[in-house]
Amino acid sequence: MGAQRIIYMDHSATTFVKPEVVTAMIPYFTEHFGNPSSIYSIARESKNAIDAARVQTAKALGADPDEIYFTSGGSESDNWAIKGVAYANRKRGNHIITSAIEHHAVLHTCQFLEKEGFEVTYLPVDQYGLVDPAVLEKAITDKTILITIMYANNEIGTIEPIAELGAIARKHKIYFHTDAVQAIGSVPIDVKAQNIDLLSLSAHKFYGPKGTGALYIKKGVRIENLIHGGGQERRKRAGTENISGIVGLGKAIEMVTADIPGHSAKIRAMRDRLVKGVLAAIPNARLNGNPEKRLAGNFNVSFEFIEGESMLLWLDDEGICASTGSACTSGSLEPSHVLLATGLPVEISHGSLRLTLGDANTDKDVDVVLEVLPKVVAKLRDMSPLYQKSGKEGGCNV
Amino acid sequence: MGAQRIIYMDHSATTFVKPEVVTAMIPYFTEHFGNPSSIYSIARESKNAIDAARVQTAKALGADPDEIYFTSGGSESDNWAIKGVAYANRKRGNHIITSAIEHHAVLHTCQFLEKEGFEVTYLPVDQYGLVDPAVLEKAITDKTILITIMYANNEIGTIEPIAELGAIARKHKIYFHTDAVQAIGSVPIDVKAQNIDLLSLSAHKFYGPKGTGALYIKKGVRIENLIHGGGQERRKRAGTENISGIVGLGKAIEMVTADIPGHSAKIRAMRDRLVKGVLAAIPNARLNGNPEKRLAGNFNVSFEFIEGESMLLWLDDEGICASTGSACTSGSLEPSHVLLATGLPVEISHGSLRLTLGDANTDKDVDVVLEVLPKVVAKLRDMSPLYQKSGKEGGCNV
Amino acid sequence: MYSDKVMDHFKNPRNVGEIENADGIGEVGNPVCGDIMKIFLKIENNIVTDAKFKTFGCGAAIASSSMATELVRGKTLEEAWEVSNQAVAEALEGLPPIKMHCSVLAEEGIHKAINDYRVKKGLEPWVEKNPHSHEHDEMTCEH
Amino acid sequence: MYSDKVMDHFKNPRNVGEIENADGIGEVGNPVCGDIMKIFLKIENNIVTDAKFKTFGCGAAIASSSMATELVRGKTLEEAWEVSNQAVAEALEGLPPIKMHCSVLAEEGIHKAINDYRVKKGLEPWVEKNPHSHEHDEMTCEH
Ligand SMILES: Cc1ncc(COP(=O)(O)O)c(C=O)c1O
Ligand SMILES: Cc1ncc(COP(=O)(O)O)c(C=O)c1O
Repeated sequence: MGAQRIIYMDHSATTFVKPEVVTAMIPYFTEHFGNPSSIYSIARESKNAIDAARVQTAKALGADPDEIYFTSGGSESDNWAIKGVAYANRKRGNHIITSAIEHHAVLHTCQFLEKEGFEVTYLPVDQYGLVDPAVLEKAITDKTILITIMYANNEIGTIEPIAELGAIARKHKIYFHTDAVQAIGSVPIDVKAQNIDLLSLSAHKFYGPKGTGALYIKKGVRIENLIHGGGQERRKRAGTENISGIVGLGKAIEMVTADIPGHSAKIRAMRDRLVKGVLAAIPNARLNGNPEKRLAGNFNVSFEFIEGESMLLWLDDEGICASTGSACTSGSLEPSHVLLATGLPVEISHGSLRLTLGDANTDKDVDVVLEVLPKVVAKLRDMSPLYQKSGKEGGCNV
Repeated sequence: MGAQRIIYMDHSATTFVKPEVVTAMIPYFTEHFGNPSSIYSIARESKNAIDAARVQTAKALGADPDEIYFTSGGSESDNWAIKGVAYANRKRGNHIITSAIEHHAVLHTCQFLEKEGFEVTYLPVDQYGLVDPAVLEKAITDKTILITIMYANNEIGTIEPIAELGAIARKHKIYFHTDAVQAIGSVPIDVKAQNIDLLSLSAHKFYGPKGTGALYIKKGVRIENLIHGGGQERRKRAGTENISGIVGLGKAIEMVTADIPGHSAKIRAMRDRLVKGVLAAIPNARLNGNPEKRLAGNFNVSFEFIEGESMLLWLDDEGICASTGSACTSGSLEPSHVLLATGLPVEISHGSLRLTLGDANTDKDVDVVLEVLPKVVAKLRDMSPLYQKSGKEGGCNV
Repeated sequence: MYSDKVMDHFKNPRNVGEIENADGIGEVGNPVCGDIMKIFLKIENNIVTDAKFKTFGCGAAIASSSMATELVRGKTLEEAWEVSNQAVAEALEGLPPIKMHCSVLAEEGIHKAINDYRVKKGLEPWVEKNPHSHEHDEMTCEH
Repeated sequence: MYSDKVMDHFKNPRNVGEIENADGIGEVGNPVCGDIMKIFLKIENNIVTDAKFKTFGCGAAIASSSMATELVRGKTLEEAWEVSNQAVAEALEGLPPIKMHCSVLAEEGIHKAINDYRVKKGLEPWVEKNPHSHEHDEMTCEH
């Protein structure tokens, strides 16, 4: 491969950190390194930097700065929101509602809570991955203490009707959490207008550093700590603050939300050309997710008769970075629970490819993928025993 | 103050990041930014970097690389170790033993578990802050599932007899966790020889970045996840890895453990001169902690008749960064639970000052502090109504 | 953390010291809580002609003592009694919430000194209009 | 993740295709599990004179098919039967633990093709010496 240009189309897995963000972070390593809890002047620089990032983050969400709590990322935020509300409100009830297509940070947390005596309803989704507000409302019982539905899905990019879902939660006086890890910068968010009580985000999904995230917690929400200890984050999240990371998050969210419509339009145009080109060039291909209500950069497609990992390896060989299923679980090629929840047959879900576009991409990248991908699919189909015949039924005796 | 030189004597609160560490981290922001779970080549760079840091960390502890799990810092590691072992071993028992002088990340976690039905014994310490192994052994019941005693105390620097405590835990087949956040780089650690089953560390205490830590978990230890979700860290700690942070931790721990005796000797020499000078120059001063078994950089002293925060403010005015009580709680001037546990009267504990030396210091710094500190103490004593008379007894009706 | 005004009164405290044969002395606080204020008043013709203090405590406690003694100087006893903790905090251009009790301490020190004077004179001590005691219970040693 | 050898056999798979009128054909795996291997053998005088495959699956599945067909070519049926999944994995310079089942699949594909030949010839099919079935139960679709 050597000096080959890398075509990075996996922005939903993670993004590069913008140079402006790195520049903002650097002074907080060696220079303004003081512990923000300390009293002396150099520590005040750290504290001011965190305060500024809190304002930037709050502004991006329509929240108040003192409703923003910094964490180590999306997974911690999800764990905290769900376990924290569950533990603090146990006396009111033990029922949680979520959806079948959540990220594992939500699903596995819910499964843990099931072991702890909570009951969890996993709402189904339609063929496009949409949760039906009417179905949510029917699932509510007088024991329901939390509804957690993701803002936008990381695999198929489907954007959920958050304001409607939030309104239902509000009507029934149930806390509403949304995992907005994939939504930041792609869709305008207003936690007040959308009735959101808690919202998770993760900096490395919007050109900020890895290992930094935030949880928005509306004033008055009863929540137990996830990480107990020192009095940081107004006694809600212990641990010496990751100042440079927090500064990076603040700068990144400010940049990525400065012009959401303009930014999305540019990426959507590239994505749409890619979708059209791929579906035109490759037969037996199916677009996953909702054609309209989807993240601007997301393209998820299934190619029959072939398997995803082998596609990724060939694409990598051409310098194209993509993923199949969720990046977080692609170390193990389980069929995606998201695709299955939309009703896609298992064997077809194995042949899914996710290309997520972002600021690393140009029109030229789209050209290259349109040239390379059909060849890769053809090559793999040529060696697939399924290509001429249809899939065979039966158990999994390898 | 302006261009005044800063004399940083608060290394136990946090340290500056070494330039070599920053240099090692930088490429992982914009260049090798791939998600290590991904399959393509650029992500493999991230994965390799994490593997290398795991080896560096393991080497510093005498552990195997696959016993190292990266976290967001010392607080998370402590929470994970304690809650994780508690939840996973609940069937065997519900009793936890810790000490009265632990960091809040341990104490508040234990208090949370008490609400969850666990029983916690808080072992007393002697006047120097030492836990007595015999007292530990007596506290063990057949319900004890975890003993957690810190390696070295963050306020008074006392180093606990970890190997003996570990041996007792081993003898009774009880998991032994130690919060070694303050110990890394100051004392040689060998988890196998010292019978340690779990060990917490935090990079920003040894010239690494904030927001990164690790938990050593001995092979075979039964532990529940704290952060559920994706399959990172061999399915034990979810969340996209903070690659640059992890790389920084690896580099920092390698550097700080390269020559522990030599490095400590240099810092101890400065510290000893400081202690001697201060105690000689200022009457009614008392050294807190153990005179021998203490961290090389730690000096904790109480001055009667005055209060700590006002000392810090005056020292800050002279460019000297210090702390009173634990940095993490110094936003609120509660009397230090550690000093109280050593039997120091409350009113005297209010007048405590912690100076922790490290790589930011020179002999010149010691000279300056020796010149400034006696003046500050004298000035505050001059305006103290307690100075001529002894403390008055009574309740706290402000 | 602190306003410039607080830092000014902390670093250059006004009226530090004792008044020999003071007409009224008020000591409040407790070393266990980390702050004690001792206020000395000189009173002539119902006017506070001098006020001094000695304080063991944090930066806010010292600044509050300094400001409180400044504020009561030259006032009648009735006016001095009305100097509230809010007035002290405002004159200091604000105090962090967890430090507000220091201004309360200053108000109470003044009150105690005034009543010490009144009792010595054989007068009825004045009673607190807005006793801070409830607040104190919550805030006991919480600083 | 993969060794150079695996990548070589993935990118330049040997023996892809079908053998018309093959003497033995073995198909193993299941699309639901994400991999299917179809092995074709040409057998003359008890010797595997040609071997080909078609595979639907991940990189390791394709490389294992390629390597297994290479390994059995030119061998007697008895020798070919002895080509174990470990042999395939070793020849590939190792497979990640979660991918070992791909080499198992290849071994079983060869076995199935050999027995297909034996049954067609009216011979007793050979039985697996180390049936991987227990392993499979645990690993069902776990890749
Ligand atoms: C002994 C001890 N344990 C735990 C911690 C918590 O570490 P962190 O602030 O990195 O979460 C600290 C430092 O604050 C500490 O000194
Ligand atoms: C929707 C969603 N939620 C949560 C996460 C977890 O975020 P992180 O990996 O930063 O912990 C991710 C990304 O991996 C995600 O896409």
